[in-house]
Amino acid sequence: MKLFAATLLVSAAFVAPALAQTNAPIKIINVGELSGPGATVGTNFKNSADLAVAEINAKGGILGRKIEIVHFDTQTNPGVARALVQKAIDENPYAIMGPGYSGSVKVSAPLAAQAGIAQVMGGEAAELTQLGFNTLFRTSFGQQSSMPKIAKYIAENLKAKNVAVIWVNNDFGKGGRDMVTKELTARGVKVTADISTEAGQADFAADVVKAKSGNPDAIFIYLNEEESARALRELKRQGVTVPLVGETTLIGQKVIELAGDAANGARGHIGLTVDAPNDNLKAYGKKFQEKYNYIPDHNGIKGYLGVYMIKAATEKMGKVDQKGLPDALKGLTILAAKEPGILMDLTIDKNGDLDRDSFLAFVENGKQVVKETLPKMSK
Amino acid sequence: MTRTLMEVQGIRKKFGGITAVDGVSFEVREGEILGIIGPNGCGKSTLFNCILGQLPPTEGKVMLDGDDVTGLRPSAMNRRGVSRTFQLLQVFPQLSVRENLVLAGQEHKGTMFTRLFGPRDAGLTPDANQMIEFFRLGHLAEEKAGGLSYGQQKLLDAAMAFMAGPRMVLLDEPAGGVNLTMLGHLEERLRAMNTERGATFVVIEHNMDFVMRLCTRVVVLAEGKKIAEGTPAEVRANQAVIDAYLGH
Amino acid sequence: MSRSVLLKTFGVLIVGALIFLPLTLNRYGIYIMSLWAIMTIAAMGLNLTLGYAGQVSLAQGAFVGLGAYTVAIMMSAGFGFWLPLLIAIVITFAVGWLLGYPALRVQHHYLAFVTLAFSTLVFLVFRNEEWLTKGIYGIMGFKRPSAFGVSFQKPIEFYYFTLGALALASAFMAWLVRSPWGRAFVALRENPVRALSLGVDTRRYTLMAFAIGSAMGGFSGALYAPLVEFVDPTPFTLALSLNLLMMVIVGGSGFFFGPFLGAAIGVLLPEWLRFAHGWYLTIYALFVMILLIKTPTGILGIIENMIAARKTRAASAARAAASAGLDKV
Amino acid sequence: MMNFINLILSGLATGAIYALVAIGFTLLWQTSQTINFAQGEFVMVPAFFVLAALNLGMPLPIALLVGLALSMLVLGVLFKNLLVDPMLRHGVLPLAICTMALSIFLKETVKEVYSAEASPFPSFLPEGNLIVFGATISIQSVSIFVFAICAVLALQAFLARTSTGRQMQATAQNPYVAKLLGVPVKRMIMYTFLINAALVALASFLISPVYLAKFSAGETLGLAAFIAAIVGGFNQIRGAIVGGLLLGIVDNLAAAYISTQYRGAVPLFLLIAVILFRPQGLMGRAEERTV
Repeated sequence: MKLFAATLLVSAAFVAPALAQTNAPIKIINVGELSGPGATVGTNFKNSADLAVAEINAKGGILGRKIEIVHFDTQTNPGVARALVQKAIDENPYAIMGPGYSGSVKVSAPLAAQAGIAQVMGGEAAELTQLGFNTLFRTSFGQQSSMPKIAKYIAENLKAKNVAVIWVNNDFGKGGRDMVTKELTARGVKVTADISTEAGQADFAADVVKAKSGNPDAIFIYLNEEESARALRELKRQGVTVPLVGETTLIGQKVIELAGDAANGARGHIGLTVDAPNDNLKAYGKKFQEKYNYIPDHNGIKGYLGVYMIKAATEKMGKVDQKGLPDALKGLTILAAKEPGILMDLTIDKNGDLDRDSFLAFVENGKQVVKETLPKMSK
Repeated sequence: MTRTLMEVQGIRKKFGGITAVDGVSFEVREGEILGIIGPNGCGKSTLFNCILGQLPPTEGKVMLDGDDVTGLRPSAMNRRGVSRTFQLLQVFPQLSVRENLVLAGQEHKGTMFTRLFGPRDAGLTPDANQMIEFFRLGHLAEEKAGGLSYGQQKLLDAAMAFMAGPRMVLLDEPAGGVNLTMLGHLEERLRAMNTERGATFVVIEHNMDFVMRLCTRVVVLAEGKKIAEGTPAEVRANQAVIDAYLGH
Repeated sequence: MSRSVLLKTFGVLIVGALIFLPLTLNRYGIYIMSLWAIMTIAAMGLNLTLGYAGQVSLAQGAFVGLGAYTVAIMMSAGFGFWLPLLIAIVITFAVGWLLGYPALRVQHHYLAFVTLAFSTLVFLVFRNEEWLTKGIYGIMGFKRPSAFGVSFQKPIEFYYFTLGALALASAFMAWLVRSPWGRAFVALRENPVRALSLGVDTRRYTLMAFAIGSAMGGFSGALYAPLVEFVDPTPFTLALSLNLLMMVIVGGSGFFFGPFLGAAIGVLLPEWLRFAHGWYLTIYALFVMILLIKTPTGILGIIENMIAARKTRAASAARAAASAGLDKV
Repeated sequence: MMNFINLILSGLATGAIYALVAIGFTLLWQTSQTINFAQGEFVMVPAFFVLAALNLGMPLPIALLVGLALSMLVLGVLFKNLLVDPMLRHGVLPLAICTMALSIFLKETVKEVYSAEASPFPSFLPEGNLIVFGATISIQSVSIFVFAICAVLALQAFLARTSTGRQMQATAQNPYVAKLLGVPVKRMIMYTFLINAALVALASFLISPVYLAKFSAGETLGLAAFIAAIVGGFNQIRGAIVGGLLLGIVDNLAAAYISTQYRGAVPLFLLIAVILFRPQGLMGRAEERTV
């Protein structure tokens, strides 16, 4: 009986859906890490995307058409991610968002490219936009654009000769670690301690000991927000005084909240954070907290941005054209003045990489202070 | 004087401080039904387990046809033609009666691999059916063993011990928990096994009458030691035995 | 007996569905069906080790991983598909044999923890040995196989390929469990001591149960790699082993068709529970708990009970013993 | 040297937590053959009870008490009555698998009800650092250690000195004999479940300020607790303590001196070695083996 029911359910679940007719809502499908190790990443991305969609719909949607966003759970499994992107394509959406893990992006991008559907994703691995899928777009700096800036800062501003690298051993951390190591060595800086940590790790005593043992001039930390906070606490406890350098994930508001005064002195390059000196960003952070009562991390901003990128490109085309969307996104420059949701002026290059201002920020008595604004590369 | 099949020499088994079996020796002659009796906790089952390699003896030897087989694994002993039943019922409830019997015989047919590629029943169905008939379980052949009555399971248990055509069979408390009619039936079948097939038995029992009726020779244990040996009549007359039982 | 009744009643319907249903499905549906076939093979292997021979293993996921990586690595090195497949099976058989040795010393939860540790270690190797496995980035760029000029590129083609593999594996299992070995495995599960006294070499059968079960895990992994066309460590964590274990238990451990049903539930569940959004795993877990409380013999156990309920008391006593049999596991 | 002291000390703090969790684990095994694969989640959940109470505006001490009470109700009474009791008759493995399902259930429920985010958790322990022999020691980890050890000693005293305690031990050693001796076995078993719930709750309150309250926080802890329990000796408290502390230290030393990438492997090798060569555990006596 059960088996019979099963077969029915299977067939029920998969008969191909009818194509969406005009004036129906614009369908966006988000394929994200909603369970498994990536749950935090995926949930931030999802919540922010929902937030953006709600805002846009409240203002009458895109070209008068509402957005309908659907979320699929990859369980942080590339196989499932690939299948779900396949499924998303079968449901013929206007655009696909996610996944957030680079591995999942890598396996699913060919499918989207084949179908010619824009895929606005959260992966940060450098290689993603070099694989030549012309439908793949980032929602943040790729590591290939952030790491050189960081390496440059460490080598030139800090004049560091030896650096310890503490990274989380998943595809986010590994990518950053490989990239920064390459850039540092290119600039004659030596990595004296290369320390892999586990996602969700609680005790960083050993890692800090190891970092100190190479007595470095600076320590580069590339962990997710929670682990960054714990690492910072431990570094302080063991009295490490050398500069602590990182990315958004080291000096974001979330980290500061968790690490307390241990975060003071940490510095780094940040693409976008809720506390950059920018009203749109602050507004977004506020709205997010009102809706979900926690502070979004950088993955949140990705999801939010992604939806507005799609909106801007569509309005530029002046029509809802699934096949035209990728080209519309390429080379698109979006001005925050015209589209506050984009948070900051931004240009999408032909590979789908983002180009925009970024900051060099320090944490000073519990607040993130921007020291300098690094201009768009294309300027 | 028939030839000796198995010789048990000074078996001693200690658990920590306690000595469960204390230097017991006896021999098993071909074609006889040897009874080993003694009050509960006198070390009968431990002795069995030592003989059959279930437990390693602390001291002593077990000779089978003059070869030292002390401490061989039970499966090895079994392949040398020594099989047993257990005090507590031990059939395989999930398998049918016939399957239980086939299992009991299959490991004696060829090697592990010839068995795998040989016939499903290892060619034992005829023997199994014969055994089923012999123990009058015909109507139950297809039933799962777990579904049989206690007495029926006892019969199956015994039947399994004979499947491989063993040289000798050690029965541990065959009468235990079996009702009188079934007991008579079991006794009669065992005797038939002995007379018709010349099977050799060693029977552990504390049911005296059963042993006295069935056995040709009896060894009496008390507190791990052998206190008497002889025909049922001799043993019954033996003062030490009477003391042991009255003192118990 | 009742099992074969079950088989006859649904067999035709199911086989028909498996062959023709996918033609009506979209590519995602076909992917899910292929995944089901592959997971069923892995679960079948575990069912042999656990359900028939009664040896707990929390490492089946690791063997799927070993199979997948073997194939992925060798195919990227240009070995085609068939040789890697063979190697994958051989390797997992050998490793499974070795993993069986602890089972000769310890049982139950101790064995569970050894195998648990093993599967976690395997994951670490996948992730850390970059020179071989490309580490966290994973292996890409190997194609789906083709045989006798027939290519299995397209989803539907590959589905029939996996279905064929499943049929093959099932035939093998059916033959094995009905062979004297199958009988010996059951004996090993229900009463090792008695089995030993009947000349069953429980050591070798235990090792065999592990080796064969693991090799089927490897086989399934060897199919998983070309299905996804990408292999990285993340799918092969302990979670996969636990899922496979639950599939076996939910379907009915020790029942031939248990894994088919269990895998169907495990794989298709997210689809059936789509309405529940994030809650589907919660619901699944709840379902498993309630099911186990009702009967540890899984869904097929329940069905068997219902069928046998109409039979004699003798039969019902048999089942009491049957469920008691699982204590030995 | 100073680094070494650092590692040992922070290892001890984590180890003490492992010990707390491991003890409950062994208690459940002894008294009711329960292998609780959800033990890690049991440590994760109480923190959320407290957070919920705090959101209702209760002060921390009250919230902690509420959290403790809820844990004992849900993770103690309900766990025993709704899950363990009906499962026991099915045997060890089905029950163990049932607890695997339970761990998924707890994780996913917390994630859906609360959020996938890690939330900060207020510490009732003093912050700050001490300098001892040149080593900087966080007062928090010291007090975690002290708290945990005190709890364990208190538990041992209870088991050894009070009559209830002795009855519980009798039950743990052999429920059947205990019953014959007129020990109210049923009640004793319930007590062990309550004690386990209390222990995990305490562990939760101690560790959450560091680990943060997160749905997935239990995953590593659960595994660590198994390893600690088995390495130390599955059938007595003493073993769990040694196992826990040992494991905490091994964790750190492995990461610092062997390999950061394989830090997770070292405890597992330890586990396998102990199971194969000394299944009764480092502190266990052979005749107490539960294999």
